[in-house]
Amino acid sequence: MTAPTDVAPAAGTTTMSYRQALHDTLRAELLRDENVLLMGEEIGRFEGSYKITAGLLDEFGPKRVKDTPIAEEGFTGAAVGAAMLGLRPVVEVMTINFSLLALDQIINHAAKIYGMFGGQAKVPLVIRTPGGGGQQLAATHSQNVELFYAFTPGLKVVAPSNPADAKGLLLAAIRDDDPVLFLENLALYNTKGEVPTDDTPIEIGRAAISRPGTDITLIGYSRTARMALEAADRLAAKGFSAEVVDLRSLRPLDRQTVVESVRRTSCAVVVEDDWLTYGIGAEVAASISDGAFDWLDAPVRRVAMAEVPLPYAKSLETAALPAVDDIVVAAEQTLRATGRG
Amino acid sequence: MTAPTDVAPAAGTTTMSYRQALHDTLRAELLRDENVLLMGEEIGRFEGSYKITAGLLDEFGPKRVKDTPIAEEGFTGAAVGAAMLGLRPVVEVMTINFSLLALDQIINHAAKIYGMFGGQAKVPLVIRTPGGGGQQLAATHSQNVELFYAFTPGLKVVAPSNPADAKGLLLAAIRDDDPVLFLENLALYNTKGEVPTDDTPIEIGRAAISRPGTDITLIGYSRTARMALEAADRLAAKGFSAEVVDLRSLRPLDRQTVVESVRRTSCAVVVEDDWLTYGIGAEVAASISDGAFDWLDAPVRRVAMAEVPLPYAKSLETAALPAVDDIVVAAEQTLRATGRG
Amino acid sequence: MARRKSGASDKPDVEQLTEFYRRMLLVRRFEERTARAYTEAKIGGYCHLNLGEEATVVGLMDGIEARDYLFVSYRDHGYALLRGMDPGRVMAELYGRSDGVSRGWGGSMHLFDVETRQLGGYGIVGGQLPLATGAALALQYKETDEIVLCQLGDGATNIGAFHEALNIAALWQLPIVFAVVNNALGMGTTVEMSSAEPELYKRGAAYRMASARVDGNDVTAVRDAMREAAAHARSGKGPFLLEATVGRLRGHSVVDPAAYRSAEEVAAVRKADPVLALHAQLQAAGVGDESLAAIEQDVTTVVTKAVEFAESSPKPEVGTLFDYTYASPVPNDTRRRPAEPLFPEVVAK
Amino acid sequence: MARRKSGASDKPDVEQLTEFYRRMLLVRRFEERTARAYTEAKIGGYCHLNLGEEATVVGLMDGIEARDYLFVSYRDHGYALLRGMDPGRVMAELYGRSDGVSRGWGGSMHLFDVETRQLGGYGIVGGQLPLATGAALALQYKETDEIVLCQLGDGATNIGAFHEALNIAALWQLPIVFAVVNNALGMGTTVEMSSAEPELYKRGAAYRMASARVDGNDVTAVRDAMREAAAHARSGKGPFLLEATVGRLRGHSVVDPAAYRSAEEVAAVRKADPVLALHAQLQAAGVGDESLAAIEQDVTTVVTKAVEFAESSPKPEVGTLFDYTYASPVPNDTRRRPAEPLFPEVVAK
Ligand SMILES: Cc1ncc(C[n+]2csc(CCOP(=O)(O)OP(=O)(O)O)c2C)c(N)n1
Ligand SMILES: Cc1ncc(C[n+]2csc(CCOP(=O)(O)OP(=O)(O)O)c2C)c(N)n1
Ligand SMILES: [Mg+2]
Ligand SMILES: [Mg+2]
Repeated sequence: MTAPTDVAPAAGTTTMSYRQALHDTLRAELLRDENVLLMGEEIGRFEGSYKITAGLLDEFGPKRVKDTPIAEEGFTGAAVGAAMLGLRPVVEVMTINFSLLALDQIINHAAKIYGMFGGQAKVPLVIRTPGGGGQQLAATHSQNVELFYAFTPGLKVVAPSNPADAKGLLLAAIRDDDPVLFLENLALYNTKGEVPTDDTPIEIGRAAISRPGTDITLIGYSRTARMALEAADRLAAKGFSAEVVDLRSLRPLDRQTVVESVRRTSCAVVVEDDWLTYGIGAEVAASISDGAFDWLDAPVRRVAMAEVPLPYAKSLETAALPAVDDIVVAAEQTLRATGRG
Repeated sequence: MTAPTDVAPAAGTTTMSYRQALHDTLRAELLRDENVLLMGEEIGRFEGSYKITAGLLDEFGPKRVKDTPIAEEGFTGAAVGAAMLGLRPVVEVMTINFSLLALDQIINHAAKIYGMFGGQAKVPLVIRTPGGGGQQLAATHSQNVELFYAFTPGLKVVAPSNPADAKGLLLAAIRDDDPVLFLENLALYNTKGEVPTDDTPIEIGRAAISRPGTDITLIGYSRTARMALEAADRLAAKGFSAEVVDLRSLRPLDRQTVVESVRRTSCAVVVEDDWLTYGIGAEVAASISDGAFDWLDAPVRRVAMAEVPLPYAKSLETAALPAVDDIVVAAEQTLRATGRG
Repeated sequence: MARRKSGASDKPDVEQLTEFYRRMLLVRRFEERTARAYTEAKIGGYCHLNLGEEATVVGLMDGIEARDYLFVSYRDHGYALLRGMDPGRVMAELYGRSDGVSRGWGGSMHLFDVETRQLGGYGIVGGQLPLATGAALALQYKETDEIVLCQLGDGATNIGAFHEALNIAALWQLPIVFAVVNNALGMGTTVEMSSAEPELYKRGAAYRMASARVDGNDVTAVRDAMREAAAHARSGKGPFLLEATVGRLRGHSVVDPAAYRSAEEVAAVRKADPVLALHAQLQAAGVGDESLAAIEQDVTTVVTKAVEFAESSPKPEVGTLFDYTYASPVPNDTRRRPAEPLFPEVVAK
Repeated sequence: MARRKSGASDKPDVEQLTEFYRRMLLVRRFEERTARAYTEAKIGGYCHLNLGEEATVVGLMDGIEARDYLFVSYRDHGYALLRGMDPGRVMAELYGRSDGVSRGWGGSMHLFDVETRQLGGYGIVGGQLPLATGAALALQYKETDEIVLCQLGDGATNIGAFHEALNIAALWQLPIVFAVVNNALGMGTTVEMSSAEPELYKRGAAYRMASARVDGNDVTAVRDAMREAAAHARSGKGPFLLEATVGRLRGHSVVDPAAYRSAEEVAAVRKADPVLALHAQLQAAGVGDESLAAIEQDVTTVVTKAVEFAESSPKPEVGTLFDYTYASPVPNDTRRRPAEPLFPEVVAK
């Protein structure tokens, strides 16, 4: 079976949206493993608030695609319990804001059951949920609180930024025996990219260098990894070679890849969609200062949301959210501080 | 009234425990303002899980001291609503672990109401809750998740490390017009200290230098600020002068005081009782690297919990939690790295 | 209590009904105009309309007093109008303008006005219930004779906060009425798919709470039921759970085509349209077409002016971004725009 | 359903009752020994005992099958013993030793054993309810004839998770029995101070869920009620809410002196002591003092051996600290003790 001749042909790719990649992967996993089931509010009859599960109720029926009452704690906890008995539930929490209502079941239960009982019960659970501001949904519907999950040992947290990673990481998450928080983003659903046709999971816990470069490291995840690529384009036009690190996994955090990049470039900008103080970027910046202390030529800059409850009015919302321009400005200032700008 | 002769005599102090300081302050505030009321599980008939409210039901009656059902989201949310109408509820959440069940009301409501409605309604609410491991309470009852609140604009978060600050910050919190998360710690309740007899609040948002020093800055809050003082003693015995910064307030975070201290000492160790990755210390370390970049002679070290669901067994629990020894070791290594050790 | 209808004894008062009609029509036309503005991208975010619920909205609002407090879900436009907020300022909020009732910070889901005591629109399903319960606690504490009305949808009865809030309200005998507007749907999920007890008013039993169901298409019945419930709460007898059954004329929000609904279902809801029904009832009672047309005209004028006001209201200044994080000033608050460094002096060096 | 007592028709079978007595006494003596070990500081953390609840614990455990699954609250020692876990391994868990049923990671509140299908002890009030509901979903999904029994306290009926879990269980007709052990107290707060409907089984009405109340001091009645409830759930009729009324003989946990209880209250609970009552009943039924003393002797031996086993079991090695964070291995997991740096090579330099 492992003879060289059995090596699969190089996998092809297809262009599709992030939404489509998620949909197709869920469908494929439902077909592959009968222990996989989907649960969540409005995922069946309504076909999902963001239509990720469109058509799946019709195809798989209500046993495999379960519409739940509005009861985040109840149905998320039920998914944890079902996972303890060997099912592999994939829960959709409509937006990450509502996951706060299920926090006790996620943090006090899903994340604790394997350890607190001395390794007797696994919790093979995926919680899919989109974050993201910028849709004028106002303060309670625009938060990025992946931090809460990324902070919690016992959970794994992945945050794909493109359709290929959406597929590869979702495959990995569903097949993993631990609870995985799978972070999506409202602003990414319609973005397109090349997606491999084969079913190879992407290992959880490894960052990717999504664009190599030599002058500065830009670090992002989910939407901000995509923004970092755009910023790198703009910087290239100005004569700077930016390396982009896409974290992909927030827990475990692949410090090594980040630090090695910064050891090469000597400076960095972290881009995050959450509030700056105590945000995801704080750990990334602290880890860089830690692991690349002697290599750093300028302080690590963080580009992040303004620290306010996000306002509804477009003028204010735009002012509060990070944009590609902001990354470019911060990168240029950082390069200047190193004496290379 | 402001004539020099009216200046109050220098306030006296009394020695008392952290618990007593909290109890006496709650009592004084109940006497001072009839809009102040206490709410929480078992605070009345049972006199509080940790006896902070002992005797207050008898003295003030069930209107002012309200025993609630086990319904963290319900009673915390009710306190928010009562605050919107001008009461000044002080809620006790039995331990910070259970606050996760009230997270939606704290983060999506208490923290949002002032901003999301354009400044029309204030929420003068205090949520008192103890964190802290080390009592063999196992994984779900030993967490330090103050991070979740410290991360959230719209909330203020204070974390006194000694009886005097417990009093001064509780006075400030109760008289503040915003929701304040008041972090206590199981391991501090029996600790003693001098407490001023007068009723002067301590301004929220300012750190304190609790011990001046010149060689290294140790930074902590709540229990770890106390540990840092002990570590400074030990370091003094070894010939090093450590400055200790007690953050006191986690949101707002007084970066200026921290950074100025490190600009003087050129190196720092942050001590925290939560998990390292994405913990409170990440922001402190990142802020130092940011604001004291050119002054730092060694990477900022973080002493923090091992990243596991905290085990019950004493042998494992002790191994996972930071101790004074750990701070001393990290400080010595850091001093050595600066070439001064 | 059983299902209630406005009884024969409550002789319909034509003048009163005409006034109800005017109010219901205001909600109808305002919401239709809102839907248009949304599709024109003048309004952003999520936008949920009261189309089909006009009789319930008007009945509930007529059944409480100006001094009472109101907490509602994100489906809140109609309540705001009938509480007496200026339609222009309501529309300005939907437009995200600085004259909006919530200064443009809240949008469609978060209409708030201290003056008229509507203490929000809330977008988290069930989130308003603990708050409203606490407001009622404050009223009891202050020994006023005001009450709280807390509106919610049928789907919201399945969330934990419903249980915790109703238990606390009943335990402490708080002056509050919980009004479930049962439009038989969450987003696309039916009440039978969500609630093991779909006769929602019966859930009061778990708290020994008085409760009743009323036909939400019958404005007078709703008003009467609301008055009774309010009187109950006001007189110190504790909370009340009132359920009004209504139909949802459109999708869950403006963008939802509601493809999941059957043609029969939609036809049945249309047939029961409370605005058309009341129009017919008034005609039958002898109200002339001219009077009805005049009402239509008045309402259209109000809505048109509201849109004009909203259009001309300024967008909030970026300089106000940090104005509403805290009510009590505090040192060291982090006030930076995304590209700004924490320590400008270090960067500038 | 109304309150149940073991009827005259169910002739008490002396042999069966004697066996129940043995089991109840095991719980009694184990818990007394646990209290002692706790005051000797052999056991840490919080420690909640089943003293006073023995008849209920035995009755519930006899009413389900070995293949059924059990989820309980932190007051879980008695269930573990009667589920058939080795008393030595249970005591070792309380001692935090590596032979403990949860390998020393859980302690008193978190007794878990895959073999006997007790899937935890849970310390967060109400936390086990969604989990148990999900386990029942898995059983329904797999089309087994197993059921789930989910035990909870009276105080737990006021938390949101209770409502959400019961609604989901009833909506999906899951094979689960929720057993409320109503000892009339949360910690010091009475059920009347906490639940607006203090007859807790009546809360099933909010979900159209079958329910009953039983005298929890009557072991046979509890066993019978549990069997009926289990049969109901097993036969596909959906969930069942069973309430057993009991007395709490001591404080909420070992450290609580329960100063808030009146002398009369304590006297009443003592008078109804189910272990003493069954002892008297057996004597009246002619069981000799020798037989009863022999049972006492057996039980004492079991408990003594359990303590010896626990004392001699090794403490978990510090080297195992990172063994149970993840079930699937993962790169870049942060495995450091508090004083260790993230980048040792940088520090060492
Ligand atoms: C806690 C929470 N979960 C989910 C949602 C998404 N959501 C918004 S409205 C809605 C349906 C609510 O239905 P119902 O309570 O009947 O109110 P209606 O919209 O019919 O007025 C859902 C699921 C939310 N806003 N909050
Ligand atoms: C969510 C949560 N809130 C509060 C507590 C603290 N607490 C532990 S036990 C208890 C009382 C529980 O009473 P009940 O459900 O009647 O169970 P009993 O202890 O009487 O068996 C409380 C409030 C907790 N563990 N979890
Ligand atoms: Mg509805
Ligand atoms: Mg109890």
